[in-house]
Amino acid sequence: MLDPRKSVIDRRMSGIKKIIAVSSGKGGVGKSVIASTIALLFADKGLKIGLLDLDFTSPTTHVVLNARNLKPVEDRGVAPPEVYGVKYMSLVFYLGDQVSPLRGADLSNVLLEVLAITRWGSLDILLIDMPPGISDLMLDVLKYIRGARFLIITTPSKMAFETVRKLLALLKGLKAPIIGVIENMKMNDATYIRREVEALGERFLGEIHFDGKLEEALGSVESLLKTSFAREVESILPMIENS
Amino acid sequence: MLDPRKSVIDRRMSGIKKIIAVSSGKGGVGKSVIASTIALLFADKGLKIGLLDLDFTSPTTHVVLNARNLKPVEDRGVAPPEVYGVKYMSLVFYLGDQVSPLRGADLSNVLLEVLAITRWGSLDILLIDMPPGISDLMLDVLKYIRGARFLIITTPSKMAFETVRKLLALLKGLKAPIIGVIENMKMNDATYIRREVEALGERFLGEIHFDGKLEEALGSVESLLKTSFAREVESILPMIENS
Amino acid sequence: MHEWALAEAIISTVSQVAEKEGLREVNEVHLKVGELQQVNREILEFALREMKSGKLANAKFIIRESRATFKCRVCSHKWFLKNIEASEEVMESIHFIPEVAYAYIRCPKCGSPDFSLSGGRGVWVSGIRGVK
Amino acid sequence: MHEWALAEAIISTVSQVAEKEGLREVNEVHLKVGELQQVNREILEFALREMKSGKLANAKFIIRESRATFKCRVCSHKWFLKNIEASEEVMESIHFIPEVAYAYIRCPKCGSPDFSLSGGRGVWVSGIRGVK
Ligand SMILES: Nc1ncnc2c1ncn2[C@@H]1O[C@H](COP(=O)(O)OP(=O)(O)O)[C@@H](O)[C@H]1O
Ligand SMILES: Nc1ncnc2c1ncn2[C@@H]1O[C@H](COP(=O)(O)OP(=O)(O)O)[C@@H](O)[C@H]1O
Ligand SMILES: [Mg+2]
Ligand SMILES: [Mg+2]
Ligand SMILES: [Mg+2]
Ligand SMILES: [Mg+2]
Ligand code: NI
Ligand code: NI
Ligand SMILES: [Zn+2]
Ligand SMILES: [Zn+2]
Repeated sequence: MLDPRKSVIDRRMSGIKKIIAVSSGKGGVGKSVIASTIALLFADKGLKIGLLDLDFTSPTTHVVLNARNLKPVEDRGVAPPEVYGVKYMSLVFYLGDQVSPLRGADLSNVLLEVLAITRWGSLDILLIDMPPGISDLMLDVLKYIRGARFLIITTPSKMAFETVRKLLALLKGLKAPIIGVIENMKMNDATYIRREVEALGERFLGEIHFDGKLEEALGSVESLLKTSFAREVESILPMIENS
Repeated sequence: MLDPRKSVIDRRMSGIKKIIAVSSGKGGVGKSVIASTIALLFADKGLKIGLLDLDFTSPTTHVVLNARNLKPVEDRGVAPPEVYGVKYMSLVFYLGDQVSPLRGADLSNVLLEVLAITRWGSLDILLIDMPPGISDLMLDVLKYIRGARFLIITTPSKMAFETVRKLLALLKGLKAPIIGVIENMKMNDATYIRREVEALGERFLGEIHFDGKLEEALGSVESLLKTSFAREVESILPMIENS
Repeated sequence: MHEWALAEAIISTVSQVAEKEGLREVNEVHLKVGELQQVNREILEFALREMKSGKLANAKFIIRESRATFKCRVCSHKWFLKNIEASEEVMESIHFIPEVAYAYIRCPKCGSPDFSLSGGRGVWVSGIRGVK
Repeated sequence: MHEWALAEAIISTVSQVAEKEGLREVNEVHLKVGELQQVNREILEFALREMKSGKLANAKFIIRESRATFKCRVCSHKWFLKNIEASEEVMESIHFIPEVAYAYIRCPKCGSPDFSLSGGRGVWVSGIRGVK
């Protein structure tokens, strides 16, 4: 029995120039808010951008984008709705407020289904918001989305970097392209993460400070783009674009 | 073909009076550091305590406890090593610094294996540090550890509570016992989470403030127990013990 | 998956197999469609007819629906799609992504969302006949 | 799982089945032990002998080892335990928790940790014979 989904995925994604998986292994480091903000900022500059939320059991990018109630349009597959110029796809469109307890094998199936039906058209960059953990979806992105580059997010904490170090080892072992590491939610001038990242031979892309105003900006794209958080994300964009 | 592991799990856990799964759905909200601190504080009071890290792909409690290099003793199964009076079990004992990319079905197998071999003996409380996401391990805890009570951690953020709300709905639907919700990393006096939790008919257990000194205390149990974070965790213990 | 997206995927899979197996022409393609996908058979057949070309130009597509069986992993209860009451909107979401079932369907006996689903999901190419 | 812990689990499973099926006495128990578990057969047999009692007092335990087959999910390469070089410490960790293999073993062809593992893991009760 052949699964026809696998044979169309590459074609569905053939119009995408660059795919960036915003990853960490660790949860709560800012993957979703950074992925969303990068998408919005690039779109603002006129690039053709897509954003795909792969945190299927705990999606959050729709909170950042205030995009809970959109519906993709069915058209020889599914056309992702646009939010501030970003073609956006999330399981939330089909879940509403419902909880989605999904085992790993089901997560893989959702990924294949989404990749097989979504018509991204031509994009300069597709940003993928990865779930925490080093499990099915990380392995599936490596398996099915062969060109993906990895943008790694950590916080200054030993606890976050414990996992980030392992993810970097995994990706390096597979020769997967690593764009570099962003240190998010910085509150002081410690250089521990920068030194560790550089000692591993990876690129340290920059720091984003903890922004006490970010929380209230979530849900309003205009407010979000005015935060100092967004300005700091913006300063890292050139390194991401040229990676 | 029968899997003999399933028939011994209940017996292996029969000496445990209370099982508490420290959960959230969301990552980075403080599950691991709170679960570890609760375990240490109860042990300090003379209770017989166990701590089991179920974040198999991204374990971190060993960072809090500085317990990376322990090895369980083989004795008609496996006896968990003791750390400051806490019987402690983590996959890290077998992984070292190695990355452990595990699909959901493998995560389930690790859980069954750990539950089947670990001899906890008699415990007043077993604390379980849950991984983020609402996936295999959450479903397996509900399936195999039938008496487990759920202690839910959130931050003040809409993004965290988005997932916590879903987890609460799942647990309520299954009539699983919910101890209550702790709001961690508070930085202001907002009462949003308290109101939301109470509106859902759940118990709001208290607030733990963001503690800028916590990070440097990680890895030294003595220092950890002296933080204001630990004092705030301590003030919630009675509600957990009497739940 | 969708009727047109689906037809495209089927044609692409069958073409790849025909190439690999060195078939000159494909006569028959057997498809199995999970009940949960709620595929509109007429649209699917129409789309397949419109899209088939080259080695597949004369291929006949035989579609069989396979029934969804739900089995609870907690209490072992078994049930079927006909036992489920769901709004049209929910069924539409399941039509797009069958795993959305885990968000809306619960074991009728114990309430668990932890069930296995066999037969009902996916679209499969179960057989291809052609001449070398 | 461990020889003694294992024996305990086996005895407990077989006793439950004997009870459920209404067996008066169990004569034969067939076990399948995954190669990755590296069970010490003598210790296991000794433990089973020490622990069996009641309906199982005279049961004979027949142990068969099943070979581990690794198959890469990325490049489809297949390999076996004998193709793997691992330190004694690593093999000891795998003996405790077979899934630790995913931390130490990589596909010899493409380097991926994303492989399926069949036959090699677990301890299974594959058959029970007794009298009603
Ligand atoms: N630089 C920052 N300053 C302040 N809050 C931040 C910052 N980055 C992320 N956050 C907050 O941290 C929490 C976790 O962010 P999120 O994007 O959900 O992380 P992840 O996707 O890695 O789980 C959210 O509440 C988010 O608003
Ligand atoms: N009250 C707090 N004050 C300061 N830092 C905290 C607090 N609670 C947790 N942290 C930090 O937040 C990060 C996430 O905590 P962790 O326990 O790893 O969360 P989880 O287990 O939910 O992923 C860690 O770096 C931890 O040290
Ligand atoms: Mg996220
Ligand atoms: Mg998300
Ligand atoms: Mg944790
Ligand atoms: Mg942990
Ligand atoms: Ni459709
Ligand atoms: Ni042993
Ligand atoms: Zn049930
Ligand atoms: Zn391979």
